[in-house]
Parts: sequence; C-alpha cells; structure tokens
Amino acid sequence: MANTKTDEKLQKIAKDLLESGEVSLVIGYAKGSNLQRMRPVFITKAEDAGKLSFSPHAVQDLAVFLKKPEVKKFGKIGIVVKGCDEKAVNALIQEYQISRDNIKIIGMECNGVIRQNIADKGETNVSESAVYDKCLICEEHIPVLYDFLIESEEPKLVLSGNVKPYSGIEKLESMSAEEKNAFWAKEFDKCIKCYACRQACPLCYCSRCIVEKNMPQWIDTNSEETGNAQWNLIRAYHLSGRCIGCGECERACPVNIPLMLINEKMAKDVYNLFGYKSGLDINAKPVFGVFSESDFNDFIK
Amino acid sequence: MKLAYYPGCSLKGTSFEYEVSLLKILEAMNIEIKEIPDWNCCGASAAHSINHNLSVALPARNLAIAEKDGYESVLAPCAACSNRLKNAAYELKNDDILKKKITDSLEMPYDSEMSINNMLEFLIGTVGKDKIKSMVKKPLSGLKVASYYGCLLVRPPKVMQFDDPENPVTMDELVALTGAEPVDYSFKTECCGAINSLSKPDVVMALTGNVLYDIKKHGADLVVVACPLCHSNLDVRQREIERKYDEKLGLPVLFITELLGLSFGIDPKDLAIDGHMVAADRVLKKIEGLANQR
Amino acid sequence: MSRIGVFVCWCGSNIAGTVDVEKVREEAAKIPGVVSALDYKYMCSDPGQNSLRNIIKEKNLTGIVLAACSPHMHENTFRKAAAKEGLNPYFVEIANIREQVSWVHEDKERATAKAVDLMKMMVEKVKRDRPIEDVRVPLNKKALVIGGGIAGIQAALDIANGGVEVILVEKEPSIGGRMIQLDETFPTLDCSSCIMTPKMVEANQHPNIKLYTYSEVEDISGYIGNFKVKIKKKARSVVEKDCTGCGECWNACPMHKNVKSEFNVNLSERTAIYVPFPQAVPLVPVLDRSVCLHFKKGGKCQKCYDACGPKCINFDLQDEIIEETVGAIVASTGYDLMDTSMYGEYGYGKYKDVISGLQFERLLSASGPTEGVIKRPSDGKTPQTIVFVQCVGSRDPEKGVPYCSKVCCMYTAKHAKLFAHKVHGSQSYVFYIDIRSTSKGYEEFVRGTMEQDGAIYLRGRVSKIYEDEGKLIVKGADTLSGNQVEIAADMVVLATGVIPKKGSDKLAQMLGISYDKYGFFTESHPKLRPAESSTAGIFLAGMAQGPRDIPESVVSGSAAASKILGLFSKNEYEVEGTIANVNEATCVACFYCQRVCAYNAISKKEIKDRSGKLIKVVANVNPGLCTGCGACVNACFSKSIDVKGFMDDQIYAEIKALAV
Amino acid sequence: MKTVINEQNRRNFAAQVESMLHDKLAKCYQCGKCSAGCPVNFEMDYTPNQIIKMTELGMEDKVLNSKTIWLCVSCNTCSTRCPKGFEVTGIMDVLREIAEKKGVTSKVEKEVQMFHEVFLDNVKSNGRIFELELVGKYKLKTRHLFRDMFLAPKMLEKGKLKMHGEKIADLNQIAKIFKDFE
Amino acid sequence: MEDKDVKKEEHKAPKHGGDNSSDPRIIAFVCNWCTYSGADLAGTSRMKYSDNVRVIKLPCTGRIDPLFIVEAFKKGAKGVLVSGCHPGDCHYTSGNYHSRRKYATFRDLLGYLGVDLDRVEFSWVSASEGNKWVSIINEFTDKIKSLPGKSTDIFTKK
Repeated sequence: MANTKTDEKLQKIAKDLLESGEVSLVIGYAKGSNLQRMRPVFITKAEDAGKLSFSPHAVQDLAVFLKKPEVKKFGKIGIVVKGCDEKAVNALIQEYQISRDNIKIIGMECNGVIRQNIADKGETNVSESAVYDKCLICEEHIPVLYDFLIESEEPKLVLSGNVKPYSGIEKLESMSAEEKNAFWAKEFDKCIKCYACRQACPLCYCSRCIVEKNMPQWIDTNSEETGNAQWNLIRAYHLSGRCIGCGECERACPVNIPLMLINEKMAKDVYNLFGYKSGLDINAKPVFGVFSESDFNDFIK
Repeated sequence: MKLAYYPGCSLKGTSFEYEVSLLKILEAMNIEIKEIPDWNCCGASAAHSINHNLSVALPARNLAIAEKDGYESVLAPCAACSNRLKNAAYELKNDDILKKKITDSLEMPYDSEMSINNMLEFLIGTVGKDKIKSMVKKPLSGLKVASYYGCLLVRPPKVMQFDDPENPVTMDELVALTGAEPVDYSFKTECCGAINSLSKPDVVMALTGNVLYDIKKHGADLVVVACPLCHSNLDVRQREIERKYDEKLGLPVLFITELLGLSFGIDPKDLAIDGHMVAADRVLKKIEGLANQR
Repeated sequence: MSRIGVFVCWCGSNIAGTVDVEKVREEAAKIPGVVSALDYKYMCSDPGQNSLRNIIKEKNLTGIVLAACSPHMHENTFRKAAAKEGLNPYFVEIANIREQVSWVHEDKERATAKAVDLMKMMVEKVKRDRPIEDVRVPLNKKALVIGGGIAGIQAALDIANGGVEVILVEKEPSIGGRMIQLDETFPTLDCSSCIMTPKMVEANQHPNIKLYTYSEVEDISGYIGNFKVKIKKKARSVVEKDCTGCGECWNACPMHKNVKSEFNVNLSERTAIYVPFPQAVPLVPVLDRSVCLHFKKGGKCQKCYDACGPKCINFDLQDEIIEETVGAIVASTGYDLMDTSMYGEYGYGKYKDVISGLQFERLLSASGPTEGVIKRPSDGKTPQTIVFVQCVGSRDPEKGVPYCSKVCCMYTAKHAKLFAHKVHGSQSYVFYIDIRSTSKGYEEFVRGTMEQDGAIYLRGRVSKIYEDEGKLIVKGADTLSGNQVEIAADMVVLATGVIPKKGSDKLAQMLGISYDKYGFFTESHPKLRPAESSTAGIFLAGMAQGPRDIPESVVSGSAAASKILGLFSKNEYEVEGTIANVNEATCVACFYCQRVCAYNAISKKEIKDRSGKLIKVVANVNPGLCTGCGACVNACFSKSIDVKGFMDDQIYAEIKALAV
Repeated sequence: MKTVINEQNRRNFAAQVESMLHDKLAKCYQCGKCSAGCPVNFEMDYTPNQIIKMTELGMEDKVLNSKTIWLCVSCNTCSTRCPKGFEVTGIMDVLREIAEKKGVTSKVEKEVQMFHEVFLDNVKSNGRIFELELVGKYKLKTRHLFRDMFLAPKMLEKGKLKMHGEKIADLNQIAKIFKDFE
Repeated sequence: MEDKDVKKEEHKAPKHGGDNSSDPRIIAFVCNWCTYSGADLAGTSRMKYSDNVRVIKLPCTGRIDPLFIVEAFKKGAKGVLVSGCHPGDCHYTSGNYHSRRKYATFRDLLGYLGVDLDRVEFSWVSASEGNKWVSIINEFTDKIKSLPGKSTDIFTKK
C-alpha cells in the first residue's frame, strides 16, 4: 500500500527538480487502475509531480525507458528507481548509454515488490511468499547510487529461508544434458518470437538487434525449434555479465518462459568465474571489456 | 743405457710376485737393471698426507743416489713409488727453496734430468713394442683381458705426463701384443681406495667392488694391473667383496709382467702366479687349451 | 554475378598422390558461379601463374580459389599474380589441400572428399569478398623522444644524424639520466661521466635536436605519422638563453642546508636554485620553488637575482605548454630503484651505513659528495669491511618483484672491485643467490673481483642486519658449505632492484601502449619486434622496457632510431587493408570494441548534421593503428563492426558449405 | 651452529693454507665437479667444494675436525678434472698436515690418521716398510686387533707376509731427514 | 544391379561427414598465427590424423565468435573445436584472453541449455605444436565417435 509520507517526499523532490530546471523529465510510478497496480508516469511539469507514488506494487523497471529515443531527447532526466532497477542505470552509464551528469537518481528503499499474480488477488503486504524471487536475494534494498534517497516506511522483509529463490537452477544443473535439453526444448517451443523480453530489458538497447541482421542471418527468424533456441541463447549470451536481474523479461514474456533461470544462472557463473556483478559500480570496467591473465583456463586443452 | 731399479717396499713384501715376474721377463729379454743401492721407502701416501716436505725428501734421497751413481733413468714398477718419485722430481724442479733445504739435509746434490718410468712406460718406451712382440711365443688369443690403471699411474696428469688420464690405453696395447683381446670398460681409472686399505676397509671394498663388477659385466677373463696397491685390493680383498655383495667374481688379477711372461711361454710357477689369492687356474687352463688348439 | 576460377594444384605428387585432383576440379566446375576449373602440376611455377593470369583475362574472373599448399606458402605469390591482371589481390582465396589434406591423410577417397569441401568453402568465401584497398597514412617526419638517459640520447642522436628532426623531452633539469650518476662502468671500468658527457653535449648542440629539459609530456593524441603532443615546460625561473652557468646564483642562495640532493641520492645537500651536478646539460640552474625563500616568505629574498650578472633570473616565469606534431615516438623513460625500506630486517633508512647501490655509486664518484673517497654516512670514517647484499627486492615475489634486475650482479662486482682498489687491506663480502654475468667480458670481470681483488662471495641471502657496538652485524648463510655465518661489517650496500620510472604507467596510458604488471612497457613481440610497442609508430628503448645494462640500452636506443628512420624513408605508411570497419548506422556507441582493442585503434566519432548539431556518437577505426585482429567484432552485440577479409557472412558461408 | 666470521682469523687461516698450497682459494667457483667425481664423497661429512669454501671463510675448527680430509684417498680425480685447475687434492694434504702439526686429532677418522703416523714411524725406524710390523703396530694402536685377521693365514701361505723386515744401511741419514723435516 | 549401385554412390554425398556416429563432421575454428601454423607443421612433418575435421581460419581467437559454434551445430557438425595461441602468445597481444572469458561463459550457457559439452572443445595449439594438433584432433574425433550418433541439442534441426 502506498505510504503517504513516502509519496510526499517523492513528489517534493520531483517538483523541485522540475522547477529548478535540473531535469526536464521525471520518470516515476503513479497509482494504477486499481490499488494493486502501479503504472509508469512521465512528469514534465512541476505541477504534475503530485501524480507520483510508490508502493510494493511498483514492479516495473523504469530504467528501460532510458534507452528510448523519445525519452533521451529530454536531455536531463530524473528517474525513480528501486535498488534493482538502479543497477540498470549504472550499467547504462558504464556502457556510455547515458551520462551520469544527465541523470538524477531518486532512489527508493525497497523491501520487495509483490508478484503481480498475488497482488491481483488482493495482497498488499510484502512477505517471503508474496515477493518476487529477485527480492529474496536482493542485496540492494537501498540503491548503490542515488542523488536522493527515500527511506522506506514499510516493514522490513523477513526471510525464514523456507522459500528457495531460483531453485530451478540447481535442479537443472544436476540434470543430464539430455534432460536439460528436454526441459528447454519444451520451454522454447512455446516461444512466439515476439521479442517482448528484449523490449522489456533496460540493457537491450541496440538500435538494430542482431536478430534483425540478415547478412549473415545470425538467427532463424521463423518461430520454430532451432530458431527459438538460438534466439534465447543469444539473448542470454548478450546479457551474460550484464543482466542486473530486474526480471522484466520474464514478467513480459507472454508464454511464461522462465528466463530468469537462465539470467540468474549466468550471473552466478560470471561471478564465480570472474568475481563480477553487474551494475554495482559505474567506474568498474564491464566484465567482457577486460581480462585477466589468470582467468579460468581449465576447460581449454 | 744404465737403468736403475727402484723396487719399493711392496715388491719386497706382499707383492713379491710382481718382482719375481718382472725379473723373469727381463731375464728372458736379456735386459739388465740395477737396484738402487740402499734405497729407502718413498714415504708413500702417508708422507704426502701429513708431511709435504717429508714426501719430497724421502724419494729425493733415492733419486740423489741414483744420480750419483750415474743412472739415466729409473724404473719404479710400483705405481705408488713411481708416482711419489715423479712428484718429488717435479717439486724439486719447481720449488727452489724446498730443493735447497733437501739437498742440504741429504748433503747430496740433485740436478738430474733423469727420467722416472713406471712399469708401462718402461715396457713401451724403454723396451719397445717390437722387442716384446718378438718375444711372444704363446699368443693368448681368445683371452679377454681388462687393464686396470687406477689413479696413481695417470694422475695428476701434469706431474705424471703419462697417457690420457681419462682413457689410458698403454696397458691395453701391451695386452694386445700378447695376442689377448683388450676389454674396454668404464672404470679403468676409478680409484680402488688403496690409501685407506687398512684403515677404512668398508670404503675400500665399495670402491674396489665397483671396479671389479664393471669388469665382470664387460666379460673379461682376468684383470691386469701395474700397481701392487691395486693388486692388493683387487686380489686380496676379492673374496671378501664377493661375500659382502653376495655375487661371485672369480676374476684372477695378474701383474702385466705376469701376462707378458705367460705369452713369452714362461712357466706360470716361475712367474709366481700361484702367489695370488684368487687362483688363476681356470685362466691358465684356458691358455693351455688355446695353445693346444693351434 | 560471380565469375570464379578454381585452380587445383597437383604439387607434383605431393597433392596428386593422395588427392584425386581431377575429381576436385570436376566438383568445382559444378558449383554455381564457377566459370573455370583447372588442374595443373605446379600452380606456383611460372607457367602455372601464367595460366592463372591468362584465365583471369580470358574469363574476366571476379575471384580465384587455389586448392593448393598452405596460404602461408603462396598466398602472396598468387595475390601478386592476380593483381597484375587488375584483379583486387584480396579476391584470391586458398584452400589448403596439401599441409592440411594430402600430407596428413592416407585414404585417397576421403582425402579427396575433404579437399572438395575445403575448395567449396573457399569458393563460397571468395564470392563474398569485397575489394580491399591497402591503407596509406601520411607521415610527419619528426620524432619525439621521451626521456634523456643514455637510451633516449642515443635514439635522438641516431635519428638526428639521419637527418630527421627530433624533440627530446627530459623531466629533470639536465639530461644524462641514471648513467651520469654512475662512477665507473662494468666491465671496462670506463669513467661513466667521461663517456656520457660528450654525448649529452652533442645532443644539446645538434642542429636537428630540440631539447626540452625540466619538461614533461602532458598529452598525446593521434596515431602513427600524426601524433599531436603537448609538452609542459615547467617554470625554471631562469631565462635559459641568457644564463651563462656561472654559478653566482647558487653560491648566493641561503638555502644550502636541509634540501637533499636528488642527484646524490640524499647523501648531500643542494641549494634552492641549483644545477643537479656540475656537468649538467644544459648548464642552467633551476629554481626549486617548493623550498625557495622568495616563494615561501613572500618575495623578500632575492639574493640569487642580486648575484646574477646577466639578470636572467625571473621569479614570474610560468609553466609553458608547447605543441608539436610528430610522426613517431620513442619512449625511454628509464627506471627507479625500489624502495627497500620494506625490508625491516635490513634496516635501510634506520641504519645510516646501510645504503643502496646507487648511493655507493655516488660515494665512489669523484664528483660525488665525498669526492670519491669512500666514507660512511654515519661518521665519515672509511669502512674496512663492507658486506654487499645482492637481490634486494629482486627475485623476491613476497616483498619485492619476482624478476631479476639484471645489472646488480655486475655493479656489485664492480663495487667490490673499486672498494678493493680504493681502500687497501679492506675486505668485501658479497651475498648472492646466483651470479648472472652473461655478456662479453662480464664473467671474467666477476671472477677478477674474486680472484684478484679478494672479494669473498657467499651463496645465500642475508636474513638480518643489526647494529652492535658500532658494527653492522650481518646474519647470512653460505648455502654451498651449509653454514650459517655472521659478519661484522662497517657498511652494508644493498644491491637494490630496479622498477620502472614512477609515472611510466600513466605515460603508457597516455601513449596507448601496453605495459606489464610492474609497469615496464611491453614489446609488440618479445622476440621479433623488441623495439616496437603495441601501438604503431611508438617505439621503446632502455630500461623502461625492463632491466638491462648500458650497452643494451644503447643498442635499444639505436634500434628504435633505425626503425623510425626506416619508417620515415617513405612518404606514406602503408598498412594492409584487412582492417575493421564500422557500420555507423547501427552502431550504438557502447564502445566494447574500444575496450577490447589492443591497439588503441578505436575512437569516438561524433556525427553532426549540417547545422553542426550532434546526431550521434559512433565508433571509429583508425586505419593506421588497426591490425585487423577482429577482437572488436566479437565484442559488438549489434554486429555493427566487421573485419575486411574475414566478414561474418563469409564465415557463415564457409560453415554452410560444409553443411551435411 | 652459526659461524661468526672473524676477519683476522679468517685471513690468517686462509693465508696459511694458500701459502702451503701454492694456489688461491678464490679460484674455486664452487661448481662442485670435484664433489661430483669424488669416489669417497658418500662417506664424507662435507663435500670437497664445501671444504674449500669453509677454508676460504676461515672455518678452521670445522675443517680440521672434518671426516672429509681423512677420508680423501688422494686419487686426484678432482684436481684432474677441475675446470679452474685448483689443487683440490692438494688442499686435503695441506689441511691434514695442518691438523697433524696443530695436534688436532680427528675424532671421527682417527684410524686413518694413526695409520699414517704408524707408517712413517715404520719408515723412520727401518728406512723401509716392514709390513708385518706395520700392521701389528697399527692394530695395537687402533685396537682393531681382529680386523682383517682372516686374511693372514692365506697370505702367510702364499708367502705374501714376510716374517723379517729389511733395514737399510744408512739409517742415520733417514733419521736426519726426519729430524729436518718433521 | 551393379550399375544402379554405382549411380547411387554418385548421388550420395561423398562418404564422410555423415550423420552417423562412425563418421562425424567436425569443424575447427582456428587462429591464423598459432593453430593454423601448428596444423601446417603437422603436415610438413607428415604426421597423420583423422580426416573428419574441417578447418575454418580466422585471424585470431579474438575473432572467433562463440556464436559460430552454434551455427556449426545447426549445419550438422557433430563436434566443434576452437583453437588459438597459448595465453601470452597472441599475435595480437590479447585476443585470446578476451575470447577465453567469453568461451568460458558461453560454454556454461551451452551446457545449461542442454548441449553435450563433450561436443565442444577448446585448445591452445602453438605454431610449433604439430603433434599437439594431431592428438587433439584424434582424441576429439574418437570422443565424438563414442557419443550417440544423434545429437540431442536444441540447435540441431530434427
């Protein structure tokens, strides 16, 4: 449930930013069609700042809008972010897609956001069983970088450890190649190549995606087995070491492919191999922009 | 040529066979040598081990007597004696101060360029290959003979001035003259440990054992030596070595003079071959057998 | 439509013995786009090449595939032949059916099948070849040498003598570097300053050399043939052209205590206005504003100005930025000694008489603080026993560096020798791990130190040094005899290891050249391109590359110079055209390509509209720097960059040709 | 045990050795070829190259009390092969002689030392070696009475052991030599 | 009867590289400077090795895109080898280092999505390692032959 105090603070900050001209756009959340839904809102006038709100239903990663040309043309932008979303902002700064000078980060302390399907049933309180898996492993309840921080008035998320986030990864890892293959074949079979995963991803910002390149044809465009698998593989590969785990792709997928099982697996492996986690430091060099002479070599004969 | 003979103590004692056989073959070849009158012990390894000056002075007395008596060369069949005599001559030539001290003490001058020969130098150089070859009456062909040189004949090379210190062949050439087949092997000049024969018998047996087993491995019927100390270790201690390493050797060890004597057709008894600890009977029989085949 | 010619070489029986060349030819003829297929005994022979040229003409070929030996053998031969007929030489592809088929397989049928496959792959590749033009970069025939030690001076002189203008930049007030600090040099015991000073003077007076001392390179941009350099000439407070070097100013300076002489490695003092050493080139003093009373006490003191005859002291001089454009650069920034104070067990810094090798060098030097008489820093007494400790900091991965500093064995032997010569009846002990004396005359030199000069060498490191009753007790070991030993010394000299000059990593970043984890500049190839950096047009010399001695430094300076003179012998620099190419329409400027480029070849390019408004930023490939390795291609998510000659669609076509 | 290097003592000892040896200790560069070829290395407490280094460092006590100097069989293999032409065998003689003169009795290898002493006594009194007497005296002195005794009967039988020794005529001169050089 | 057989033989693709496990197609992506030269050396030394391999030459492992591996599988390869200069030996300084990171990650991803990793091999083969090239190829071919003939991965059209 939205907290009035939090909203007031948020609105004040946005109002000030717009009034002073420090930004010409604030991207934030507004109350949605019902209590359990919030929607993105784009505020360009100080007097509209009152629309801004925040609650455990603010599930969207607004950083995705930063890649849109329509948004970019505003120049200086303010953005309301949760800890997870903020990492996307950092990654975009690392990859020169936005400049730190052009963005004001309004960081929200967040204790977890409630799964859409549970919220739709009327749930308004964060709890271990109600929030997304990403919230259970979240280490950035307070964003790592912000210009303004709004502390949460909500009760903290209590973890009993009974709910195992992303438990599918371990299960898959223990399977044989054949079993894994069967699992993913079934999942990818559902794919309709709508590319919603790509559109929802704040870090899929290429103006021409590799899937649209046909000299050579990197990916079979028709939606059949091998092409689907290829698309999902390349999407995951391009996000390895970059994905910040906001989960928007999976949420956007109309056929419910468990994309986070791939994203989180790759994040885990990259961390184990190279000690790198994406989006934590705007001054860090991206993991695939550097190397170490002592990198993992055991798989090479 | 006047040839002086310096027998040394061993040839008058434990290695009497060496002198007996030497005199026998010289007699056969009609070569005359004269024992240096009233010669004394060269001091052997004991002197150089603990008293350098004494190790020069003791041999110097013998050399001075020989020089006084007008000899041109000295034969010292014992490798240790020839080594010490050569060493003394070398020191006297290179250390004027020491030379003065010694000649003063001896009350004899010493300036000689007299050559000092070991047994092999004497046989090859003074006697000559042709002479020896002409003497061979009973060629020993079919017999495999390993020549063992040890240390004293060849080292230190700058003083000994004899053959190649790492691979000497003089004795092998003499062996070949007898018609026997020289056996090549790896430990021709490895030390048998003679100097400590009495004081460190275990060490000596290890060293001598190395040499003997290597010879055995290369298929020799017997070993020839030109040094009584080597002979003592290889012959006298052979039984003990066999027991220690639990492996039979049965290698007769002959002096080179004895081998030459056999090829000259001299009776083994006259060469005192029965004076050795390791019986040479089998080899002697083989020689007889070979002779009969022809 | 492609008009491809396929030529199958027999290579005598080398290919034809194992591969059915006729079958390969027949299969080639069936491929759409192949208008000519031919087999011949020796394609590389003159008749072979001629028939190739004739067919290019006759059939008006647009591409050629040779099924023959390895491209490493004759690719160039055939490219040249094709070029003679006006075909772009990059339209020649080789299917390697000798080294990788006929010589390694035995079953003729299967080898033939493989040869056919390889031929097909190359036909598909050549169909997708685009014309490639070699790149020509104009050259500004002027060179920059950074660092005025022996390597830099040698490079500058050689380039200048070759008739090319050189800018020599030196950070310190005088050129001369480390070598001028040395007393005598191993193994000949030449006096260092006697052989160094003439070179310094020559560099200063050479009409082709422009010398900037007390200056630093501030910024470098551009690429081979066209580097833009900004040099900061630090305010000297003395007008160089008017100064006579008479010395009245420094004699008048009241600050003659408490300021340690850098040149004498803290063993003496200097004034605020000073020349680092009497033979300095140029012989013009520098005013050290950090200690000068004029600057510290509000302008009252001007004793130097008063003493100066030509009045060339100017307290108002400011730093000056000079801009130059050069075509090539030599980086020869030299070395520092390691700080050995981390060896608490040796007490450097704690005990005055534990000194570094360079300090001992100054004690030996006739122009040093003791005028060449060896005296202990603590009490000025002449030591009778000196212990030298080698490998202090070197070969010590725990506290120092794992590498060998190379010069210490030799300079320690020299120190022990000179000590024996200067102090009769003295004794030196040298602790070493190994003696490395591999150059001409070096081993003999070290042996001489032991055999003639009586230095005693002990194989082992020193564990601890402490003071006891006026002596330095050195606890060491002689591992050869297996003994722990203790020596009471009057003085201890640490053979301190060398490290790259402080700030050389910053310079390397500015130059865009690679350096190793210690900061030594990395050669383009450790064996075959030892004078070149990883960036075209930038060459390396001296200790900045790694430990080396004087003759090696001189050689490396000359090598860099000859590379530059060779480069400048043409008017343009030519590069193979197989380089990367950006699709600006789809580039989203993430610059992963730039991150992975080892050659600094990728820069940001702003695309503006006619009114000058920025439309977008894209990656841009500098053709002078790109080597065509293709790392950028892999880094690009949107596939907006490709390498000519190895385009993605060509690779895909090759894979497709193999489809089963 | 650590060794404190006293510069004066080190110099004295090294100088004494060098003057008797007519060679320079510094010549040795510790390649170890002497030790590699030494036939009795396996029994030694210090290898020959260590003896040289320790002599150079002035470790007189250790060197003179070592087993090595007495175990050396003077086979000259080391000197013959030394790449620096150093008198390796010679230094063993010199060190034994210094030990003998200084009255350092080898604690570990006294038999060797005693044998040399008994041998020279024998020469002194006879001018030549009387083997039976030599062996007997040596055995009495070392108390190794029964060592090698099993060899005796056969040697006697073969005539190798003479029951009477020879004495030279001019024993006076021998006595003088010993007097002058002992 | 006989004629028919001959004709059939002609129409068949050359007898190699088929889909069965006894004669698998293997594609090797190699760098020009080290591994390609190493393979040439195997040739000049007249070493013999399995003929199932087809080499695609690229300038550097830095240029060998992991996505090529998938494309090779799609086009019927039963095994894919990627090979280049040893760490520290890269002709272009660091191409192999950059790629090594990507290969490590990509390999994990392939395995996770059900590709049998026995079919993907990486190696460093220098220009002087003709013998290593030979043993890599032979061992890899043997390994591929021992795997089930039909690869089960989702990138291969069934």
